[in-house]
Amino acid sequence: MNTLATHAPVLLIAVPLLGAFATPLVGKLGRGARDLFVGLIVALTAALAGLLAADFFAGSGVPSIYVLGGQGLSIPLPSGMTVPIRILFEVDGMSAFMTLITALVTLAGAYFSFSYWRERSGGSMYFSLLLLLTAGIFGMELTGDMFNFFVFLEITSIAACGLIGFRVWLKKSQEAGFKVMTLYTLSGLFVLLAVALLYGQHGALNMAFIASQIGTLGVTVVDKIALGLLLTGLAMKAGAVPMHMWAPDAYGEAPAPTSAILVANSQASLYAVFRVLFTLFGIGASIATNGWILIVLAVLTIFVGVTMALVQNDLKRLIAYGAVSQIGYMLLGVGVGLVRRASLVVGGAALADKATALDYGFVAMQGGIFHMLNDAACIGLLFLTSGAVIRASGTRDLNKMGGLAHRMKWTTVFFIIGAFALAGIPPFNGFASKFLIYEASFKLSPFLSVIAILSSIMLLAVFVKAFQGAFLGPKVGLAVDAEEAPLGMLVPMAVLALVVIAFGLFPGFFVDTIVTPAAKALWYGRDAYIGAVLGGG
Amino acid sequence: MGGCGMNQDGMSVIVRTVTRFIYGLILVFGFYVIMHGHLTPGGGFQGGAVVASAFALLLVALGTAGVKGHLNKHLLQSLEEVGALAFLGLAFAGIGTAFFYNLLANTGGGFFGVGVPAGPNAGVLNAGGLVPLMNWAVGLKVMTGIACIVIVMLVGARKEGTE
Amino acid sequence: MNVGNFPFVIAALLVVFGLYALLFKRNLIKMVIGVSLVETGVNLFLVMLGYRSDGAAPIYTYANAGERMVLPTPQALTLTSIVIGLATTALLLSFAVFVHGHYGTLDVRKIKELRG
Amino acid sequence: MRKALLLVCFLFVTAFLLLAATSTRPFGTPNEAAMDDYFIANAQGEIAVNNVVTAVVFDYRGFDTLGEATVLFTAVISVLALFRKRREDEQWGGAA
Repeated sequence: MNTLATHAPVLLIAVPLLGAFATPLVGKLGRGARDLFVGLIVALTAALAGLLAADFFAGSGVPSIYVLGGQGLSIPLPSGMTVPIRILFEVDGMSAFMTLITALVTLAGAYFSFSYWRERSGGSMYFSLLLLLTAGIFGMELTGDMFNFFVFLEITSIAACGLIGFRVWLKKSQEAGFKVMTLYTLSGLFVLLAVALLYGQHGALNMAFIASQIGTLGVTVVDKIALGLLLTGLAMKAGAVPMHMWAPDAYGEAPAPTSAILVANSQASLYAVFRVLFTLFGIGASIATNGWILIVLAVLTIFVGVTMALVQNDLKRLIAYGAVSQIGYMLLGVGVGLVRRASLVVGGAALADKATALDYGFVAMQGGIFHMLNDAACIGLLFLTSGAVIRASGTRDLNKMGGLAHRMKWTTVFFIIGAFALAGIPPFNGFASKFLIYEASFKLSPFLSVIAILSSIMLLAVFVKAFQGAFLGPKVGLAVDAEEAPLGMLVPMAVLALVVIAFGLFPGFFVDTIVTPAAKALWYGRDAYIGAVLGGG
Repeated sequence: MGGCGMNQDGMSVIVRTVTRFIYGLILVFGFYVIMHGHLTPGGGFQGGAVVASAFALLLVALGTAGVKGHLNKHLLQSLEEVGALAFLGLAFAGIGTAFFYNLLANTGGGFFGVGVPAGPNAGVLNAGGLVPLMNWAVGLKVMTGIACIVIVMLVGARKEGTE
Repeated sequence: MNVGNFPFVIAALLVVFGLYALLFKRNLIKMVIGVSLVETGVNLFLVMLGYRSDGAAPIYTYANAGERMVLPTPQALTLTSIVIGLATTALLLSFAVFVHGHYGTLDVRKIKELRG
Repeated sequence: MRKALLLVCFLFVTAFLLLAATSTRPFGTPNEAAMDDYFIANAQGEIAVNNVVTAVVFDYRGFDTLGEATVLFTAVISVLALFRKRREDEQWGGAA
């Protein structure tokens, strides 16, 4: 049982790390060698993520364990012990699903960067930071240990801020770098404080063990404080609304391909919110309250994100607010699921029945989780097109661009696909997941559904405005002799566009194969998650 | 102001003389902390930080001009990457069993494979398997990494901070 | 000696002071100091969780036979989080240098191109 | 207005943290120490080192240490990247 698939979880982190450590050294050999090396590493990482996900989704659906430094792979507990003593990775449906998202976005972002960063200085360090960011995101998604999660959270924070401030000659990028780093650090410290409280209470750092302790001992005051700190810190890192002020700066000021990966980073934090709410604290009566908190955050996020996007004149900032609003849709779907789950009988069997009968709570979860994948694809596509547009027009101000459609036909098409998908227009993927969310949230409260639909329509208006400003009208400024983006940029955009269309055309297939196992892992997978580590039920 | 000029020319003769004397001692102490990381308090991070503080002392006392030939930024950066790769490589060494598996510990003699008696004892240097090696890798990484940050920020802050 | 929860309260106060500096100070360097204070408070809290009354350091080279030892895990975690704090502070200060280069000031009231 | 909002947040967090500090178990009496006792009892036998903290840092929780080294590496690369030598067209206020 010592195959590549067994080691895939750890290789998924070790390979990008190897790439990141070696890239500055390889970079001394020249740009070609460095690009080849980074390209190989990224391709290998994506292949490993695919392997991991394929292995899991084809298997029995039981969470698999990887013990770091253990004597054997399947024995986290030494004889006579009840606490896992080593760090371990735990891969369940949700983790495998998230690694797919990250791999997709990284693949597109990194290959886009080869052309995008060609005429810029510091390429080796840029790619090194990009690989570190990827490794950190994979770590957040796979680890089954609270403190290890914090370490990976900090890796993503620092790598992300290094990338946001990478273009030091831009005034705003430095301001954004300082602001984002401060807030990321603060959110990381909230998480660390929560981890410390949980350690003090339970004497262990393993998520499954803490979850089982909370299950048997009940939720104490310290646990509740830790939950509050975790939710605050992680929602801050995900960019949910009361703590969203860093998000538009980060997405807007980072180099375009990096913005796409930063979205995956926010989604990894969102994944952690779901993991904490469903797996760590998934029992007791208070989970309905948590669900309502998520819904309130979601409605605020959707509303503020869209209204702020309406007033932007900066193309990247506009897309950035669009990205903020999409975080709200994911929170809405999962929040509705959480509220419904609390009202059902708390017990594995009853929940499993409801999942097979497609209760509206489960449908909401499917919608929210599917939307993570769709959002990563279409927001990633939009950020990449914005990179191509800004490169061609030399400005980010929508009032100073125009007429790009004449020369940049492919980019125009990709922008339309991305914008329509984001606004939830039927043939594209955004519709597939948003429809599930509308349908399910309507059953909980029509008000939620109305807000979600109206915001989508407003988002369409936002992107029509942006499209009209950038692509239509007379050619302005540099657009007069703007050239189509090079092939190295068009191909990654095309890949994401194909993904957007494929998910839009065959949503049923993707929901059945990858989304449903992920939703089930959260919906009633808590006992399996604990059982995989501690044995028994 | 004298304080501002110090990173060009360094500080007074007294400070420089004491620095030359004490520099080697700090280095020796730092390397001791790294080497005995598995026996006494300390380890790669702490020892690396001590060594880096010696570099920082050199920079402050002798000035950037005074250390020009001794501390090369590019060399330090490359060494840091080598340290990181060495650490990752040591972690990979046990992949036959699991990532981070300590395959050298308790092999019975040889290369860091000696076992230690249970309970308080004077300590066996040639023990611990991969742990002392990892200490060295991390020590190399930390000392060069922090030295790199200090040099770059000391030189760069004057240039970039006031433009 | 029984001190109850007093040491934990001290650590919490350190975090609170750091947050105060972060939220109400107008100078970027003072904000970095605030972040560092929060970090220190959390690290202190973490390492104090590992103390066991009358425990010795968990190192057998210096220990006496049969002695009670304090918990080693929080010490390892604190080591990690100290290094992370160092990394964060270095990056924050670098950003402060560049912000000063661009804006000519460290006052947050004058650094506000990113609003709305 | 903004300041008042910040003050409310600040006071709220302060109360929250003090509640956390006072409701944790008393200083010096760990609730549950099975994991740490295992480390203390087995570090010498399993890993052959006298320093239990080093055993935890480099073996039992070695992966955290790799992450920690990575964090430092990330910071060094970020700082070096910020202070790098730039091209002609990348000076202050250069192209987006």
